[in-house]
Amino acid sequence: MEPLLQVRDLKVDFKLRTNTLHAVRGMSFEVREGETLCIVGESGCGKSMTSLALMDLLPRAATRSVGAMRFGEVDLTDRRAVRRVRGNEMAMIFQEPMTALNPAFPIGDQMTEAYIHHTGATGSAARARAVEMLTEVGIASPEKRLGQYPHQLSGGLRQRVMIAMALMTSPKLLIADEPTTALDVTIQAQILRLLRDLQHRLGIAIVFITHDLGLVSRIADRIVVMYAGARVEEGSAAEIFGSPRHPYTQALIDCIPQPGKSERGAPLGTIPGVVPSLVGDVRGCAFRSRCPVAQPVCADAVPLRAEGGHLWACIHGAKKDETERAPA
Amino acid sequence: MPIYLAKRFGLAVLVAFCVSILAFALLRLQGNAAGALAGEGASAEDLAIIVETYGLDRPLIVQYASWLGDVLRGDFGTSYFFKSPVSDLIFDKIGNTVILAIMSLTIALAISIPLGVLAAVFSGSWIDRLCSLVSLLGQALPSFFLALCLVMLFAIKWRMLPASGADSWRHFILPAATLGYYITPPFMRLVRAGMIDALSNDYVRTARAKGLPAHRVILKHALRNALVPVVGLVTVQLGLLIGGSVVIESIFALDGLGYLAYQAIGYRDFPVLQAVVLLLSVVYVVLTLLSDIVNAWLDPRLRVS
Amino acid sequence: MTFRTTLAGASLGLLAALPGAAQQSENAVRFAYGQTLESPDPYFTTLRLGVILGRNVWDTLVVRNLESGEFEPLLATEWEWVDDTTLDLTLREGVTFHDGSTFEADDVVYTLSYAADPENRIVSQQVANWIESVEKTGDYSVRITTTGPTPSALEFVSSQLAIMPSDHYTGPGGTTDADLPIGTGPFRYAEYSAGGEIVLERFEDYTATDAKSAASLDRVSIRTIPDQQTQIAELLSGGLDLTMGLPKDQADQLAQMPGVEVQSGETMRIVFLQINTSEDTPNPALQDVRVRRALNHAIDRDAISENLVGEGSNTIDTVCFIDQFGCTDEGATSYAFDPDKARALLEEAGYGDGLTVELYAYRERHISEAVINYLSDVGVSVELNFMQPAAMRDAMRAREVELAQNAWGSYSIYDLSASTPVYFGGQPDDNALDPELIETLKDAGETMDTEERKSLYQQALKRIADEALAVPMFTLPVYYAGAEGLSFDTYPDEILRFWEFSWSE
Amino acid sequence: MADLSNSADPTATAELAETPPGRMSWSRLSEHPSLLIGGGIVILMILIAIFAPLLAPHDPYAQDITNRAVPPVWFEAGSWEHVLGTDQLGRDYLSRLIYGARVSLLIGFAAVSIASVIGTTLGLLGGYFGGRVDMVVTFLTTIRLSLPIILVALAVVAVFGGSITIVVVVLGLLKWDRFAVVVRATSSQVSRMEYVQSAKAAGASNFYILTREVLPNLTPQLIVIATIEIASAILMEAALSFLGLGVQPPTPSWGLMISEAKSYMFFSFWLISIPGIALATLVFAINLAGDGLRDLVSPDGRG
Repeated sequence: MEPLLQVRDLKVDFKLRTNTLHAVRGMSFEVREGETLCIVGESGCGKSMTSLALMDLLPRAATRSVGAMRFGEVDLTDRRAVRRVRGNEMAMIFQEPMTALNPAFPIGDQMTEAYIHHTGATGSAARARAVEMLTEVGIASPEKRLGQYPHQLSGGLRQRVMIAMALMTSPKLLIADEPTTALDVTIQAQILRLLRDLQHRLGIAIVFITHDLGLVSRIADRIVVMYAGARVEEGSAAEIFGSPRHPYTQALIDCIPQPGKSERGAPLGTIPGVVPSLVGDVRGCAFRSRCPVAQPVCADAVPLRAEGGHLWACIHGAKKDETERAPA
Repeated sequence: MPIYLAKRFGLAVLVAFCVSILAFALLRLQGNAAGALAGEGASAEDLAIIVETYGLDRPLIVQYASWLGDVLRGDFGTSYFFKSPVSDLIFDKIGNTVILAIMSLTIALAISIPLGVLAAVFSGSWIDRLCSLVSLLGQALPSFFLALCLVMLFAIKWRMLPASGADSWRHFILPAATLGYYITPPFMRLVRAGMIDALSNDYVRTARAKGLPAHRVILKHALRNALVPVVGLVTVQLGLLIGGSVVIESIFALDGLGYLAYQAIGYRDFPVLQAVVLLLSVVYVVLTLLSDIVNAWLDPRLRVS
Repeated sequence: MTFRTTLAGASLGLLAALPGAAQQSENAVRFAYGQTLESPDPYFTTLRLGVILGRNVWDTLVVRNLESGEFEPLLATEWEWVDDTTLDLTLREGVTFHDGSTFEADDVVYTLSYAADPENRIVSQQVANWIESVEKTGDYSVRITTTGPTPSALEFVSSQLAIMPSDHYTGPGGTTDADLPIGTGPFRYAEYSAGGEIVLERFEDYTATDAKSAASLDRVSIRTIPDQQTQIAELLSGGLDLTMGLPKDQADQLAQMPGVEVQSGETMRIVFLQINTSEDTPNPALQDVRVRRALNHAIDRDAISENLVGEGSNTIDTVCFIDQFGCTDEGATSYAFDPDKARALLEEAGYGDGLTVELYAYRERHISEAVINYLSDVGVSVELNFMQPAAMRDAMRAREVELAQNAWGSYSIYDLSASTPVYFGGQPDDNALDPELIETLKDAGETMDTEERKSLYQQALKRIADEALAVPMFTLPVYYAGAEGLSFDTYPDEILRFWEFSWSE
Repeated sequence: MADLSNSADPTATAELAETPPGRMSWSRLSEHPSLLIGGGIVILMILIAIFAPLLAPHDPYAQDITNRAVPPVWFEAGSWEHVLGTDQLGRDYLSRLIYGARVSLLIGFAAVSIASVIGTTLGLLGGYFGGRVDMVVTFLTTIRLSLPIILVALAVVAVFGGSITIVVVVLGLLKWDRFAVVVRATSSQVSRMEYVQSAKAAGASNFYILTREVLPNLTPQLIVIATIEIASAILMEAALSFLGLGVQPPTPSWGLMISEAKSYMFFSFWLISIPGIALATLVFAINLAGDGLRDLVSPDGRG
């Protein structure tokens, strides 16, 4: 089956006064219809930039280059084409439901305007659709909600409204950029459940972007782990959690608090060291400065290893095998 | 919010009260009130009569209280120069000033909002730079110099507009354009800053992600929020315009409040001057109060809570 | 280079501009005046515009023919001095006021009695304070009794004493219930707003006489435009048909513009610096005659007259207009321009290190500036107080002024009693208050014998000059700039006779 | 995972990495051409004003009324004797222009000095002490803002007469509001800072804290406001003089020169445009420098 979304060699650069910041360095991935792909990584690793690059929403200072980027039949490097599918077949929700809605307009207005724009529907049809969608995301008395302003809703409700708004046009792909980060844990779980539920019922593909590997385990079909602007590992949820190959992935998984295992209130695990600067040319493995198993050879080009659909960019890890370590 | 507004209202009243003391002091500042009232060639008996009729021998506080009482009833006394009630004079002239102020504001907004939006949308580009250059030039060019140049071009060279007076709406164009140009920079800066702020907001990204065309994103989602502080500035500038048009009104011989005040200064007509200063201050206070109310109403978050 | 071409272009481009169609089709004249009129009533303003309105909206009893110098009938058809203090007048019949009421003896009695009563505080007391009483001797005849011999009485009757309808005023100070003042003149007030526009309309029922014809214009609108450049702009852009009183430079330049016609005329207006030598002078240095003489020597009157004031300006040595009865510079000291002498005199007076004086002025600011520069050259630093005429008048009458730059037009009265005594005869504007002068001028004002009167005036003028109680400077020509096609005559009395105006073609 | 907070903007961090914040240096100055150009012109004008007696070819007061309104050298009738021509009283225009710079700058600087002392004192008191004191300061500022500034200035000048001193005092007493507002806001922030609190705890006097700890932190903002206010004061002086109620003749002030030249403007445009352009250039340069300074002080450009 042809993948719904195909991204090859995506790069996002920021021109600085004297140098260039490489925010995304050659990302490639695919999403199939109805599938949930999670992109995981620390803040600043370029995952949000990746999602914005898909939607052509990058800040003006950013320059994007890409090997290939297709959404179904649509070439996403063609800006005009993007405008047709954006908010229509390809929708997006954001991290901060507090600020992602315009405080100056009522919910109903914000939900219907894009629908009207894309479908040419009448105002009343659009409102009916909005009521339907609000019901779909589990909001009680939706008619009343339409007239309300964002500040009158709780955070969880707002995110539900965001989701409903994204679903107005029956998109095939929903990009969710840290949709639960700003929410309480209980609300987080509700929203996750809602997304999964919607996906099953409506068959939408989801690109779920998060820094929280814990969440990923509950929702992902496939996972892409990003570090310093590049993909370091990709695989099915089972592969990533079952046999993580990249030392960074392993470190991330070690950091997940395990109910029952880690003590309540105990300090969370951290990865020692700092993320390297992405300004200027970045050579070799970006993780090597923090990597417990780094080798001198890590400063050279990193090989991409594959095992079926499971990919990782490291000299290590055909198996968890110490013998693969290169001679010092 | 009612408490907040009540507080603001209380402050406004207090400020107006203090300004009235200042305005009263202004009349007393120039000393010989009786002599000024009596006019030229007044004899000692005349002066005595005046002192008695106007109660100038009473303690200042008592005089102030009775003056304030008159003012509150709309009686600002009699013009030394025209010998007619000050309130009539003000009533006569205020219309022209208000028209001028509103036209200037309209012109300023018509220029500053589109330019501010452009400058923000293309911030850092040549448009932005041009806008800030124009705004800097606007602040640098003395308004009276600009006014004279406009007269030279539009009234004399091209004969498109009248050079002075207030007979028709056309008479207001040049003075309003001058004042408008002069107050455009602060609006442009505010719109630009507000737009840059609004455009960096998540809801703008949401609107773009929804696939809305750029103009809708900018003009509806961003501009609406960027304009909220502009409303505040509008009211403040309206207050300043009504007071600040002295220079322009006198150049264009535009028979308004500023011109009246300027003439009053020339005649040492202190009751008129006092009344205009007081009136303008109160107008300013009222307008700022109004701006708070409008802002509260414009911002849905404040409206409901 | 671009800058240069821009500048040149701007100036040249203007010269190509043409004033547009004037108000021919409307048969109206739009006139601008530089100062604000404080009252539409000529008794309550000293402004020239007030005099002009007085003549256009009202009539006087008699009128002076400026060519012959003779008095001619107007509202009065005949008059006769019964004795030195009694004047009988016969009034014209069939004259109506603007409101339709008939002009009668009652109106004359009422108006003159009102003006003569100092309680009513008309602005220039001398125009009526010679009137002892006025009585009605018939429906169309009155008798005026004077306080003493008043040789200049008819001068005032023919110029300033406009006749109001009886019971026009409700109290002193010109208070009235009438919306607009009412007269019998060729024009009537159609609009008046304080400080704003004044509109006159032709009075259709005007009784024309040989001395004063009915108006041909339908309408005259008068605006106050204080800024000269705005007046010029209005003229050049066709927003104005007439303005008067522009300085020489502007008039000269306007004269070269197509579509604008400039007329200049000698006037009775004299420019002089009045010196406050009274006891309460704010600057005691001015009580020193050497200082006053220094001021006289310091200023190059000829240069200012020639270069800044222009043709029609003559330097004067006495504070009066030379054609006025009694005015002469014979025997009066003339102070030549001599800065060294001025410095020496100041040194001698103890002001060698400098002296500061305040100069008040209300018009011809460029002359003030030239004067200031001349004075500062001899070590007198001057603070200029430029203000509206009414304000300056009040300050002068309060004796708060040190030096006052006056430009006195004598209310267009051809008699010295309308000039010198105003400033030296103990009247409110007198800032010298010299008892001897007051006495001499008073005597002269009450002497009917012409020769004796002349000699008394000469005596006073000589004393003023010798004591350097003023700095007489020069007469001021007046420039009228009007739209092409507007035809009108100008007179030395600076009174615009709008009823004589017409548009040619 | 505590370090995985999510908010960083990659560009911002990169900028920070590139240049250390808050440090003024020549290299940073060169990144602000507006400051360089504006500041350069202002310094040049200041030098002209200081050395006016050396630079002026003639006595700015010496009139020659037989030689009036001679056009500048680039006109046919002009001569090198009077490079910018002569004015309506035959005074050398260039010399008056040069001396006029003195008046404008003197009034600008002096008036703003007074205003800054008043405004800063009030702002500091309000911001630092808060409570009642702050209420009074806010109240005073509101009253000041409600007064129509030009009109009040005109009225006061009308009562006391026009002179450089009066104009300076009037503008100084009227233009302190912006200082008070900004200083109040900033000082109330600063006074909550830890080092101020610790100085308080250590028993330092209020005066010591205000002058040694709080004030130095306000200096950059003060400089920015001062430049803007100087420009505005210079313009107000010009407006007052234009109306004949500011500096009195024969003092050469640019506003007064414009005023004296205005009735010549339709025939000899250079008479009005020369002081007009000089005035606009000075104010433009000061504002330009002020903008540059603001960028320098608050690099995010939102200051």
